[in-house]
Amino acid sequence: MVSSAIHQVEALTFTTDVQLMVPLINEARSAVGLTQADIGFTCSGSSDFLAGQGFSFVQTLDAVGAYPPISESHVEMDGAFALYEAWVKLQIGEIDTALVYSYGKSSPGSRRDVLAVQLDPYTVAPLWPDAHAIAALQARLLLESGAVSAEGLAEIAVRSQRHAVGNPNALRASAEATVAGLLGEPFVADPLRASDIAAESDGGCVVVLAAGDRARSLCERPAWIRGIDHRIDAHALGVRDLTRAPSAALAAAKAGAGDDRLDLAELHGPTTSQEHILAMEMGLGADTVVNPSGGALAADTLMAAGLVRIAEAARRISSGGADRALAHATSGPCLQQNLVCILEGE
Amino acid sequence: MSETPTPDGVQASDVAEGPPIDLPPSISGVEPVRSVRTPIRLEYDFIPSSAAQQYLRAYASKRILGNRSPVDGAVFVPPRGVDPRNGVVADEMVDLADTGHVGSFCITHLPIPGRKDLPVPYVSAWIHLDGADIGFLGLVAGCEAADVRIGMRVRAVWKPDAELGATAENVLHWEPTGDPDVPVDEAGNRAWAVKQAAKRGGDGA
Amino acid sequence: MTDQDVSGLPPLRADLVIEYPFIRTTGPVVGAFLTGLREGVLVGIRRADGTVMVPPAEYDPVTSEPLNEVVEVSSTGSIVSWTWVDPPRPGSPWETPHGLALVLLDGADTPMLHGVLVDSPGEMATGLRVEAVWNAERVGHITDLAGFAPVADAAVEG
Amino acid sequence: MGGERTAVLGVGQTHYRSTRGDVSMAGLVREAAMRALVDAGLEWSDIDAVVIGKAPDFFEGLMMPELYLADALGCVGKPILRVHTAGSVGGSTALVATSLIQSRIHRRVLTLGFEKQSESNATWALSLPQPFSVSINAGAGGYFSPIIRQYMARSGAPELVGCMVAFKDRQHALANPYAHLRQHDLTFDQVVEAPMLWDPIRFSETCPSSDGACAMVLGDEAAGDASPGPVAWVHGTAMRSEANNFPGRDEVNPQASRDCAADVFRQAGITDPRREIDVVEMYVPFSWFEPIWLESLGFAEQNQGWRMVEEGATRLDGGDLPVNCSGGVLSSNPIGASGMIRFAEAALQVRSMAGDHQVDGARMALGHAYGGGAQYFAMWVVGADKP
Repeated sequence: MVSSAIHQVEALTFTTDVQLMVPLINEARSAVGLTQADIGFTCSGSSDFLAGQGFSFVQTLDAVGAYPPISESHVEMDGAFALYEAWVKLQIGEIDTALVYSYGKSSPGSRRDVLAVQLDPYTVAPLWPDAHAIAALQARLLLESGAVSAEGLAEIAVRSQRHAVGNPNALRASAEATVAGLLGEPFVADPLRASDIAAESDGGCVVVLAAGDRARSLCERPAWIRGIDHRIDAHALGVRDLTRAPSAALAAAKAGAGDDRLDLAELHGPTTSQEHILAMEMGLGADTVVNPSGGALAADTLMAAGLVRIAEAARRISSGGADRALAHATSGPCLQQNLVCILEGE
Repeated sequence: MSETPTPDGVQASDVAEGPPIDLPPSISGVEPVRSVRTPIRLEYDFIPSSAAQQYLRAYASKRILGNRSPVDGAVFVPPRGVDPRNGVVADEMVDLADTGHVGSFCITHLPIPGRKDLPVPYVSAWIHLDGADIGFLGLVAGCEAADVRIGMRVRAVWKPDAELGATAENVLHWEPTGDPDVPVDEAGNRAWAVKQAAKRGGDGA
Repeated sequence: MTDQDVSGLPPLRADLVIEYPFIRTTGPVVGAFLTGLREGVLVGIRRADGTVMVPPAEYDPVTSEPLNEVVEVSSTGSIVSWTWVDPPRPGSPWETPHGLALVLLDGADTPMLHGVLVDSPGEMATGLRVEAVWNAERVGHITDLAGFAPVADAAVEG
Repeated sequence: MGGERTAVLGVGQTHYRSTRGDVSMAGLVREAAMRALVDAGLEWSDIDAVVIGKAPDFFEGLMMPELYLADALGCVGKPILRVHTAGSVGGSTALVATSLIQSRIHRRVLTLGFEKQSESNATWALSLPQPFSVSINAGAGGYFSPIIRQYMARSGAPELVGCMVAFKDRQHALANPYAHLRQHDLTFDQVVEAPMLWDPIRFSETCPSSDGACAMVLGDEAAGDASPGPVAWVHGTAMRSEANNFPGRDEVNPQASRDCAADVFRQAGITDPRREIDVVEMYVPFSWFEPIWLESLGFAEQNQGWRMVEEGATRLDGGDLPVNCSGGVLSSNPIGASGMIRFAEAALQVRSMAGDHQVDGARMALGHAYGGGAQYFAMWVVGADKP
């Protein structure tokens, strides 16, 4: 990875997806002196359900400047999976650059309710359980299993808010947050409080990938993708042990997470309880800094939050602040699908 | 797309995997449920972009705005704040004429749900406004559908002033001006090549 | 990036409503569950290892094998996990604040999701015994089940 | 074409119908997937990853349906990707799956496209009204009619060429047991006399709205060599996209289409497509797109594609370049699967497994898909021989 651009705000009011992405894509490309003509493959991720419009990604292609025509694809998934597809293309060895972008503008709708449309369409979605309630069922199971206490979850929220100070894309940052203070908040979805649930944001993220010597020529210290893997678990909530995320553990193992020490991990945990489960499944030790950006709790852009995690981790490697990092993306209810990317400096 | 006139049916070869479904006595003798109604209603607070806000407000006073590209001067209508060919911000607004030509068109024989005001058949067309470099969608009326042509010159027929508003519907339709047609191979998106050639010729002179 | 309307006027805006009834064909397994709801019984499906999943899955989540043995389970069970929904969500069958729970029915090995019809979160508890509350008019839909309510004698014991 | 050689080991299709009332969405995709596995002689445990594609989620009112479908597709514990590139998605999905083999990341990949359009209504799902927008373009036909009109004006093609394509594809469909429209008694006159919907497009020149799924199992060279039955080898893959509307864009013969064709033929070593390609499965949702794409793909000179139609060159019986022997999109159209059906039918042809619609001796075939405002393209060339 040689460059990235991130923009996350609480709500974009007068800015369309395409208007959001034009400056971001230009920022990421020009940071390494590339134009679209230099890009071997372009891949994006987004969801029609956020836009309330079918084929919404067709409009957003206008942000790329797709003329002359480009080799291009789109996934109806988080941008981290678009990055995976682009990485696969690079592995074939015929191209040496790729552009990846994703975006989500969920503020025009009620995101927690829109997400109910991801659930079993016959017996669950018609009850319209919202995303916070679904996550709360998981959180209670986790708390009552004894794996973590309410204070433990609040500590995750406090750490996120403190780390997020200084992150220009963070919506929820505070150097003063305390466990006692957060535990005094009312429940949004018992046992989850507002600070346990990711701050919803609109925004987008762009990443430029380059292979081998091309990467070295574009960037002083590229963040090398040493391993990347993604896995999915069964869908129905009832058939899974919701205190676990076996697909996260498997993806981490396949990506080589445990092969060496990890300086940091950027985890896409839409709730504190999910971040806790992920840290357990990844086997992260005390010497790994979790979510130095504040993580998804500080700003969670649906469809882009996973790609943002990868960009955040890569930036810390490229700046020399870290040598080895894990970045993670999730999709689906209660951590059903997980992607893990291992990044290293030279 | 059209609905099929053929009857539904399942081929004998569409056998389910494994043995047939074994039901408990409580539901084995009754008419099985085969389908379920699961309505979806999602509400979005739709706010047009800054470019569209300007466009719609101007349109309410019978002005048509476009965006000019900073790269090659191409003018886009309606304005979306970007130049899609070059992938750059295009926020310069320009006023466009309410005359143009038909780039191409469709004579539609199907009513559109919710548009009972449209007599069938009606002509929808790509209207290439004078001064703009892409087409935008409009109705053509004021002549027989069979007389509409690629390259036909048209002008806007606006709603009465009292009915104008910040909507996309201020032009009732586009009617023929009676001026000579734009030649077919210079109409629509082909006009851009003609314009570029003229520009090159002009530069050379 | 500026996210502004230069006019300074109140923004133009409109409600965009995406609405469709969606008639879904169910196939025999999901259909059996919905048939059960219409008949006032809850059914699951038996896996090769003998465990019973409710609602019934068409394919085994571990082995991917097709499943076909539909079995009736009790309409009484225990809350495995819960939360409290206040205010009720748009589109949901509930018009007042309510519990939402994973309920493990007696005879089942996996819990199902549905509402719990109590007045306050204080009445919710993991392990609480609950029983199905049926609507009088049933058509073969998950909302034929109004929800679960605490079992009367359990409430007395509590 | 670089990387690992890739083979189509198995193909599975459902019967395409306006409503597959006997199955759930899971049951529908499962039917195609199982048939592909059986065709490949493989088990679920042989599959390393799944790549699924479909058109907008609004069709079924289910956001990211791959989450719910993971169990039915034997995906638990495996990777699954979900592709969406408008109408070309079925083709793009197969190409993403191919790239997983080419890159040597996986050895055997299941790829599948589906749509269960009967859950809603295609016209509704394809043109959800947007506030402050002009909504007079009723559905896809309203969009593509002006493009066809431009083609007719440019080429001077006789008015009934579109009807010839429609009649030919419906005749072809009679030889395909999976086809949705199987109109045994249809006459050419009936095609011509059908009502105009989006003049110049008649009802008879439009595609149906179908439920259905199509799946393929792809494998690496070793898997191809080990396959018990004939396989199709991938000789070239290409995707191209261009912006929807910009000055000078040629909507009739988009540069993205020409570039994509040039790339896929270059990879396959094809210099004279008309001579070297034996059979084409082309994405033709409205009849006139057959001559339009014949020109764009290089099978005919500019403005001459309609002559191939007139001469019967694209017919299964006697044509030198049979097009859409399966009946094509005009006979079966579950949108998210339609592109993959083209790719899969191309593979069946070079495997000599196309049954009654087999082109004798087909060795090299083109699978083609497009989408959006004729701006997204996906193509592959498959052959009976290893590249």
